[in-house]
Amino acid sequence: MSLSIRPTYVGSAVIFMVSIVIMFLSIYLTKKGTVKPKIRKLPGMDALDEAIGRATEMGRPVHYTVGLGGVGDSQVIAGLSICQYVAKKCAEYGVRFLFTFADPSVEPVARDLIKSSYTMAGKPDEYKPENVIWLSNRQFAYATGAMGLILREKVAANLLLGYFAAESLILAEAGFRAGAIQIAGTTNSYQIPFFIATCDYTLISEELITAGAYVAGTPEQVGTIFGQDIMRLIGLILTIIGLLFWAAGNRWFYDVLNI
Amino acid sequence: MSIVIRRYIPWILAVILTFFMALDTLVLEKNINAYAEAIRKAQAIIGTHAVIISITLFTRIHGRRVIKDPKRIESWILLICLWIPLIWGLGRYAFYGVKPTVEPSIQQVFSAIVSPGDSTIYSILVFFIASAAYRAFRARSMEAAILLIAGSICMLGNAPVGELIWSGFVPLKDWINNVWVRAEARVIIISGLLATLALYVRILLGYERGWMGRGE
Amino acid sequence: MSVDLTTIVNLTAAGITLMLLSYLYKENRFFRIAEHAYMGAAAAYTTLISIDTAWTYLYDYVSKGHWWWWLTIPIGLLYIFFFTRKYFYLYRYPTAIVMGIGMGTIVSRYIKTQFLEQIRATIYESTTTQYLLPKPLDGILISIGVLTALFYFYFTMEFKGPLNTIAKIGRYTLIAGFGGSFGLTVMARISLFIGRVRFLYFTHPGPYICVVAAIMLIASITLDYMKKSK
Amino acid sequence: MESKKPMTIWEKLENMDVRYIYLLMWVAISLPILRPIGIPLGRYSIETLGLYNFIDKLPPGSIVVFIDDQSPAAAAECHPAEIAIFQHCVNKGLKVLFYASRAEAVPFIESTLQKVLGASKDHPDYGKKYVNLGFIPQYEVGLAALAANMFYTVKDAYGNDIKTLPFFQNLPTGTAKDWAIVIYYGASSVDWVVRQITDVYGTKTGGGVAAVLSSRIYPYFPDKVVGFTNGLKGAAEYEILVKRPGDAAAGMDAQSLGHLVIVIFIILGNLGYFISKRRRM
Repeated sequence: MSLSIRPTYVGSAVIFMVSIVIMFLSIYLTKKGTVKPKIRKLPGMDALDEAIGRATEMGRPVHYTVGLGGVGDSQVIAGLSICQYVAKKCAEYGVRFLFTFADPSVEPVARDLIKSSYTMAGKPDEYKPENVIWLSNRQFAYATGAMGLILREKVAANLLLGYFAAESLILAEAGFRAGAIQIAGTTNSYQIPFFIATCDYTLISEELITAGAYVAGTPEQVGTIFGQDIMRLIGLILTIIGLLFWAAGNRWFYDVLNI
Repeated sequence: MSIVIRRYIPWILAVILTFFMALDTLVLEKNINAYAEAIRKAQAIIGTHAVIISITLFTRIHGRRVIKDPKRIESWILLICLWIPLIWGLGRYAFYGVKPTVEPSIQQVFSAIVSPGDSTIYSILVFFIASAAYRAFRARSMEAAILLIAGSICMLGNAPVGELIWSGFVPLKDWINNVWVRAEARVIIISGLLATLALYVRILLGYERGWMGRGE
Repeated sequence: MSVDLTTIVNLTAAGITLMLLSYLYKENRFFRIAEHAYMGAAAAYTTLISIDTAWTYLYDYVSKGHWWWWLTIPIGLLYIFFFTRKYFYLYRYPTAIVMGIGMGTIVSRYIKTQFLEQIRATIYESTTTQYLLPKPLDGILISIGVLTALFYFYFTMEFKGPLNTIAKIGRYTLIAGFGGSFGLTVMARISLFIGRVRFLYFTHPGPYICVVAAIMLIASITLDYMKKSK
Repeated sequence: MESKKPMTIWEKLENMDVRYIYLLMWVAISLPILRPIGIPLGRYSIETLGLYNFIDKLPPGSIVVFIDDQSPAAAAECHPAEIAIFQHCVNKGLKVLFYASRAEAVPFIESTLQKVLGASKDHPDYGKKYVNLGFIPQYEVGLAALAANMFYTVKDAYGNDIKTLPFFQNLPTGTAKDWAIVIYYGASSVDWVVRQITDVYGTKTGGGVAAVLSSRIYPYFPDKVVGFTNGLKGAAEYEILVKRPGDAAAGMDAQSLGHLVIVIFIILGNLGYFISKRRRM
């Protein structure tokens, strides 16, 4: 058995190890109380309550979708963890909660999750299986189903948090025509512009994935956000060092990043 | 005991597989790489089964609607368009070995319904992009003004008519595209990875359990 | 006049196209019919394709005598326990497998392509980029944009004083990029619609259906207008 | 209902019913397609010229391979490019080998042959200069097999044994070394073509790609990818270069009008916003 690191992947291996160590350390320190990170506000997340409140007043449903991705996708996982919060709030206020998705692997997870959110809110009987809707496993068929649903049900809040490709604008425009308050988030850099242009609040890239921890707010979760910021600092420092070397006409550091 | 079967084993399974697959991308070793490749294919096979749940529930929802109100044409149509090609395609595949990609009647369903549906809904975006531009590109604030200016320049630089109006649109568009759009896309990519790393750590340590439902 | 299969296919295709486009006016019965037909057929087609892919993988191994590959089927079938009240949690096993493999494959590969490569590209472009401004300036702008915008996402720090300015520059960089990529996408979308329009206008029997649809649209607008003025 | 003051024209401009925008967009795109206006295209882009000049310099009888990978959605941009480039190859007397790497793209090969030659398998030059291999599955694997052995598919799309076709007689090596250029039509990815053909055999790659792919093809340009038509604009330029103005050139008028309509609406919206804001103050 001969074991060797893939060529040009040494850097990745190092960063992989470093990131795990940093995450552990920051969770440990936060739990112990040595560092007390204060997370900046995410207006999009704070607006969730406002959106659900508005739906309650108007007596119209809330539509939530995690988009195209399967359950292994980080954006979908993030979308699902925010979904817990929203579903529970909707159950408490008695608002109809419509959940749509495209990938079949999301189906059992989402149903389980939403059902238990209703149970936790003390209203297990109000969970309606027909409100969790698989629309199709083909991209634009899913978009068609969603845009029809949004306008038919006249949703009061349109929450698009997950993995979106070209259908982003279709969903957002349908929400606009239904007169809904819209909160969207994705990490796809091609689709963020459309969300920025059409939605009331947009969780840009990182903000979406961190939002789950932001809502939970436990020391462990906040600890990982702190670790994430340390990783960002490492990225910034690496870039600055690289730029300085490069400006001095030295390729060494640039090549080091590719070993 | 039951919580072990319900939660801990799936979680440990996910952790082990994550580390194994991560090892595969980092390391060159014949056996590990071969196993990883096989596992990836096995995952594709296993994942396909989820569609059974979706199709069953889909049929149940629309079946109930039809029973409640037999005049609901759209649910009838959905059930017909779903089940007839599915059964026909599977039957032809199972008994005659004709792949669905070459089975003529499936291809006709594709080009009569699926393909026009795909391209129509994709192309309906042109209307939505126009109305989104009309609503969003308004100089209400500094940010909106930047959005407006960058967007309009790129639009005019892209169409031949922009060059007729002012020849400066094209170099300006190239500049925005290659400097600002590039910087933005790069940051979105890096920041997406940072957050994903943190999320994965949360999952591996079991703080983030959304993917298992909440259950008990 | 003979009606052949191509005409029927084209007729359905044109019908579906126009019925879906009728959404632009308002959500209506025709749209709903086309929507459901499309959703159903798309689900059937995509499912067939994914079954085909899965079977090709499986058959490839099984035909070589690796009988244990049959085990993937019972593992996949664990999903079905979701319908039972008592053992519903068994769906978590295939889910864990799908998720674990997805995460593992992505994480270390993305560290390379989404982190190290991006940093390298930023370093490289800091001197090689030149589009509008004189030589090093465009590259410096990219570097500043990347650094400030990455800083803008900082979660565990309150931006005050000069830090606030840096974050603001980062935010503006992002917005400029978003505006640009919005504007650049318009062209591709118009191209798509041109394809559709050309299909409707120039493929038999598209034009006839267009005329019918136009008449129906005008009738429905008139009806709505009369209702409103009453 | 609360009593409403009648809206001024500026307020109406500020909050127009979006359906008017939809209608005008439709008209602006349809009209030039029914009756092209002929708005000049401006400068040719270097990517299009790169491909055009490369093909223009090839000696007659060189083999060009067309890989069709267009989904129906991408065809609006790729198909006109394919027709124009094929026309160029026909004009220069080059030999063209077609194949589709995705099942949905097969009809576009037939359509290209029909539109340029007026016939496909019945054309006298079919089998001599032009061959359609039909669908070859498994992208990279399929292409690698074809590149290693041009007789890999055994039969062409119409069931002819390819060993009997004059096209395949007297090939120096029977591999991708004999090809002059591979041209990819599609929107998904060009990486695999470069990896299997240019990196292995040194044969250059070209492309007739949808605009969404352009950012991922630029890293290869101009060393490995000699040139490509970028979206509808590139296709229109190629059409003008080979003097066969067609769908893309007509489409560019629609593009111009469409962009213009959007810009006009943006201006109207801003006018409405600023004037009614001033009035409110």
